[in-house]
Amino acid sequence: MLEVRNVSKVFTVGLFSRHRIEAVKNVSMSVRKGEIVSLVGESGSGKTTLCRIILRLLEPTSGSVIYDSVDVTKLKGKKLKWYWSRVHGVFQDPYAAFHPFYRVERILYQGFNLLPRLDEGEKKRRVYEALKSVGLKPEEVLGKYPHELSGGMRQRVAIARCFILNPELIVADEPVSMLDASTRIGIIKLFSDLRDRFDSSVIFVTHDLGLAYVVSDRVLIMYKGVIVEEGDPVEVMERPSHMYTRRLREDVPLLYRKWEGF
Amino acid sequence: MLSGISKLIKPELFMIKKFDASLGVLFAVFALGFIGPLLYQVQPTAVAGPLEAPPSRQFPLGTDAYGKDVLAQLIAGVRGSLQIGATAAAISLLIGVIVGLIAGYKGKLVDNLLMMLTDIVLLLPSILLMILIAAYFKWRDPLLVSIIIGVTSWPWVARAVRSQTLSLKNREFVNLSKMAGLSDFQIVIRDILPNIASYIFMAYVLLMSGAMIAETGLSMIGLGTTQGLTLGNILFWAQVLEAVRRGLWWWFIPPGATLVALAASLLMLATALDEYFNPKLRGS
Amino acid sequence: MPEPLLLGLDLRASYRLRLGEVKAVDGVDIEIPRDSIVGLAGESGCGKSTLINVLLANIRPPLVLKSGRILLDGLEILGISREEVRKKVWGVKVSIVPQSALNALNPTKRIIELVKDAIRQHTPASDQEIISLCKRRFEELNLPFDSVYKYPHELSGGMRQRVIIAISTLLNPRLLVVDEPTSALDVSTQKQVLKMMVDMKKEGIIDSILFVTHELPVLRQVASHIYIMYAGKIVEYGPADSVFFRPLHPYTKALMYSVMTPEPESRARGLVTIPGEPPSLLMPPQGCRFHPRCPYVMDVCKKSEPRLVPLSDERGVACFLHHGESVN
Amino acid sequence: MATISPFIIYILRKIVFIVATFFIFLLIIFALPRAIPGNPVAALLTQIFQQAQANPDTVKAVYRKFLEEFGLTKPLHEQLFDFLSRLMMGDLGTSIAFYPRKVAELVASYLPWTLGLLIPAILVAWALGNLLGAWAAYRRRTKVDNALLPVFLVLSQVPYYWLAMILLYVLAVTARVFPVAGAYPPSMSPSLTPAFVLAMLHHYTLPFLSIVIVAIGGWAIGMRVLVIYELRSDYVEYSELLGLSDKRILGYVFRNSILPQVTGLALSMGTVMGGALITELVFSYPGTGYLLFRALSTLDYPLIQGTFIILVSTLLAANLIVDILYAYIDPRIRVSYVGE
Repeated sequence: MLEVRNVSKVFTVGLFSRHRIEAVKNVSMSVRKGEIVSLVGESGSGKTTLCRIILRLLEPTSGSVIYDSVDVTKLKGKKLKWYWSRVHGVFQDPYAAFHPFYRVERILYQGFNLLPRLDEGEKKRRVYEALKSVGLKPEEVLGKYPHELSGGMRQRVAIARCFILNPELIVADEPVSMLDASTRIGIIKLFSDLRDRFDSSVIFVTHDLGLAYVVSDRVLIMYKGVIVEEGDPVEVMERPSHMYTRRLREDVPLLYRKWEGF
Repeated sequence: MLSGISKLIKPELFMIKKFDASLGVLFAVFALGFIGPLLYQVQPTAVAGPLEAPPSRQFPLGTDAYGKDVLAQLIAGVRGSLQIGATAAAISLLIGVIVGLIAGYKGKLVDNLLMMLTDIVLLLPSILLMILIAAYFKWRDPLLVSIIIGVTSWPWVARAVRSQTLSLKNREFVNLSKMAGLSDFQIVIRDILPNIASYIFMAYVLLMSGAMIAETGLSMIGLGTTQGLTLGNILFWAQVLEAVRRGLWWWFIPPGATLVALAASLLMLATALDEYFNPKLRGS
Repeated sequence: MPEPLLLGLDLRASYRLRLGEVKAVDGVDIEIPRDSIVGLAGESGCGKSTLINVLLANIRPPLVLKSGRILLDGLEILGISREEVRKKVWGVKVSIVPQSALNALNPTKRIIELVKDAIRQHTPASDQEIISLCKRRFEELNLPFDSVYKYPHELSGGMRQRVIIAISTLLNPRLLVVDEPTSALDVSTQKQVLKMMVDMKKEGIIDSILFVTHELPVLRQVASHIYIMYAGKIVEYGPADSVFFRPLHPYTKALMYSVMTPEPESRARGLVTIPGEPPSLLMPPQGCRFHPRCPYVMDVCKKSEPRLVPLSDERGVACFLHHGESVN
Repeated sequence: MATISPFIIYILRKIVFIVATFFIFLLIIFALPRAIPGNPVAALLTQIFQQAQANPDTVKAVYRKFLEEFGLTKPLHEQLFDFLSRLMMGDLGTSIAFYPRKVAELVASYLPWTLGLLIPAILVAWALGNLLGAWAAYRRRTKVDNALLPVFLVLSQVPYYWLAMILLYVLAVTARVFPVAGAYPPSMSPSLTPAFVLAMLHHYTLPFLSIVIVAIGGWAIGMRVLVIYELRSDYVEYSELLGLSDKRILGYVFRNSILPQVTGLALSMGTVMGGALITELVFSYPGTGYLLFRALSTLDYPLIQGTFIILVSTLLAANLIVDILYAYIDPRIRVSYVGE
């Protein structure tokens, strides 16, 4: 459904580009319909850069992202809006996702910008419905400013935008890493709800091996800008083939087993 | 957006003493300039009485070496200075904000070039540039003086706006707006500008006080406006005609004191706003 | 029973803010046995950072101590002057490994300068002695000694973290308090850092560690005892294995269920959710603070607050479901 | 990667930048008289030429010299080339008002007075301002800070020359403690005798004080904020929990806060110089400010240009020195980065 082909991204720092940082190196990957894929990597692995390239918030230095047989890295204007209505993102920081000056529903109404024209009544109906779908009571949320809601509630509102657009692919960049442990699972569950309801695919970009293992149909392990391993989560966890995955697997603290020598 | 900004101004702001004090002083000086002419109807440019008369009931601030009323000059001067200050500050702010926004938002080559320009202007002392430019104009109306001050004092605004824009443009709300198909222009106007609104307001206040001081400096070296009165003009004539050495204190103390009061209260206002908007400074 | 290394009783501390009083630590009793690693787990805003400051006797406005006693290695550390605490407690009886290793070192001093300053505050020592002490300790901990002659910005994040741990323990403090030190590190470095601290305890450089974190799997690897904190209160405590495998308080259970690790048990469990979010300490709910989110809520929970009741010598829980039980 | 130390790279970059800035400044100087509508220099030339009847020989000589130096009849690029090549040879042209004296020589005779006034004043104000600002920050939320802060705020907004007027009025005109004008008594001629040096210091005090007192305010405000921020940094907390004394920690904080103030020193010099030039007018102090004023009132464009070129090169040189100093005292620049 979506295919990343030989994508690289090089950042240069300074006018005379003395420093070159290769954040993503010749990465190819694909996502199938209705699939939950996790892109796992530690900080500096290039996973966020890749996610921004897929969302077309960044241009790759080379390579292409093919969706519906078009290279989206070249899209502009109307076609780009169409792409964003089909492939949408949710980000890490539920505080930074909202502009402090506007009411929280702004980001929901913004979504209609990507859809065919609707009248106000219909927009309102869809906003209500979306908020309910993410487990919020519309009357408790609408008209509020971001600082009046908790982190978890904000993240739910951000996800509600996907319920309005019902895109084919949702790219979620560390959607729970800044939330409290006890509220995380509730948010994760919303993504599987989206999949169940609209047959949307989800890419979880995460540093959390456990999260990837528990929720996904397929995992991709990223290390220093390269995807080093890919496969069924159980398969990858139990029989990691790449050195890095093996080390990761050994060094992640577990709940049911203890490390030796501690 | 306006409702958003007005939401930021809460009664707490008035609990900052510096804010109240500076507002009070500002109000008094503005009243002097704008209500003063109604209450004190003496021509500032006409000979009103004896030469070099010390303050008295008739001439509350005395007269100058030509017999012109100093209080009347002060009233006109405050207005002239405020006018130049306000215009010059607006010009600097406009340049600084536009340069900063473009550099910060566009990034890459545009950013590098604009910042190089900014750093160069920053390195060349603005007061010297002003004097140099003004020297080539024989006639200088208040607008020209404002422009000269304005085009030489924007770099630090540009730098600050750029760095704020840089940190804002990768915020997630900008990405969300982008993904909703908003154009760069719309994002800058709706998402970035409101966030630096408080800073822009503070910058304006500081630029204004800086511009009024700069105007006085230009005037003192003989390059102020050649039309109308400013506080700097009064000080210039007092200096040229040796008011200090001849002990005519009422001629040079009031205009200077008014300028200091204006500039200091504007700075204090900016400091108070900064404390209000950046609670880090206020204490934990 | 031997005397614990640290005993804190009825600790209460609040922030006095314009909006009101935030009771961040609200009646906490805590005990750190000798030769133990005690884990303190809780979510952000539950008061655990405040509790650390109280346990260190680092109390400064707007934080105010309302009540409590702390006995640390035979010394009463609350109610003595800050000067005295500085001389007799910090660095010698208790040391901290701060949360942000990135900024915890003075950026314009070589590390050795900080080491010299820190040691000389407590004992008169020559440069030579300090350097040889430093060298010995760095060798014990397998750290390259030349890093002490560097500036902080010359060290990687993981290295800085390890150097800080070494500096904090140069004078062999009895207790090391560790405040979420590993969250910014990659997992391999995290493991090395944890190993380093465990080894220090084994070698007797320190007696005990208080490990404060929201990451239960990390605690699982190192802790011998666990305290669970929720909304300013301890809701459950006990030996680590016992708490991990038989959590009693509904909040502890929820916390356990929220952990996702790459283990079959975790995948089999699936996604178990609890509603709501941790309360604000400014206006905590009446009764049991967890009751609005609790799946087992009873009428009594809404009205009165459950006390932290010992169920055995080692375990205790603050929940009406378990009052009157006893657990071995 | 080549192993050039970052210190050297930093300094090289600064030099390139400062040279570029100077070049752009020269372009501005060159372009200004030619770009402004109604070309003031051409107008002045016509004016001089029309007055040629009054005193034909001198004025004609001035006119010819002036025409040659500005070369207004040549194509623009040749004018620029001439302008730059003259500069390279240290030729700043000939003054009109002091004809036939050369501009370079004139400015050179006035510059020492300005620098002698500025450099000590800037340094003293910087040191005192930083100490006072740090003290206010340390005594935050006490009477000391509450009393000092408004004083700093007001001082920083006082124009140097206005304070100069007040000091002159109070201490020279009224109290007669200090002389009212000049850099030394008109009856004496400059020499290195104790009597002359003493008289010079006597004349020096008021101009010096008027700059120092005002400049203290700005530094103190800046330092106060820097120290307050620095006191909140993580390393302060950690150092304290290692048992370090307040004195030690304040030492750390002061040192780290003063670093940005060193960079500030470079940037503020221009402003202080601008103010000091006008202060010289108030005291009739024979520095470049006084010279500039003469040049401005007689529209002596060669002299105006020359004065500015000298002043700006002095400033840029001072800037470079401060930048190098800064790079040397801040280990984050001096020592190479070898982290992740």
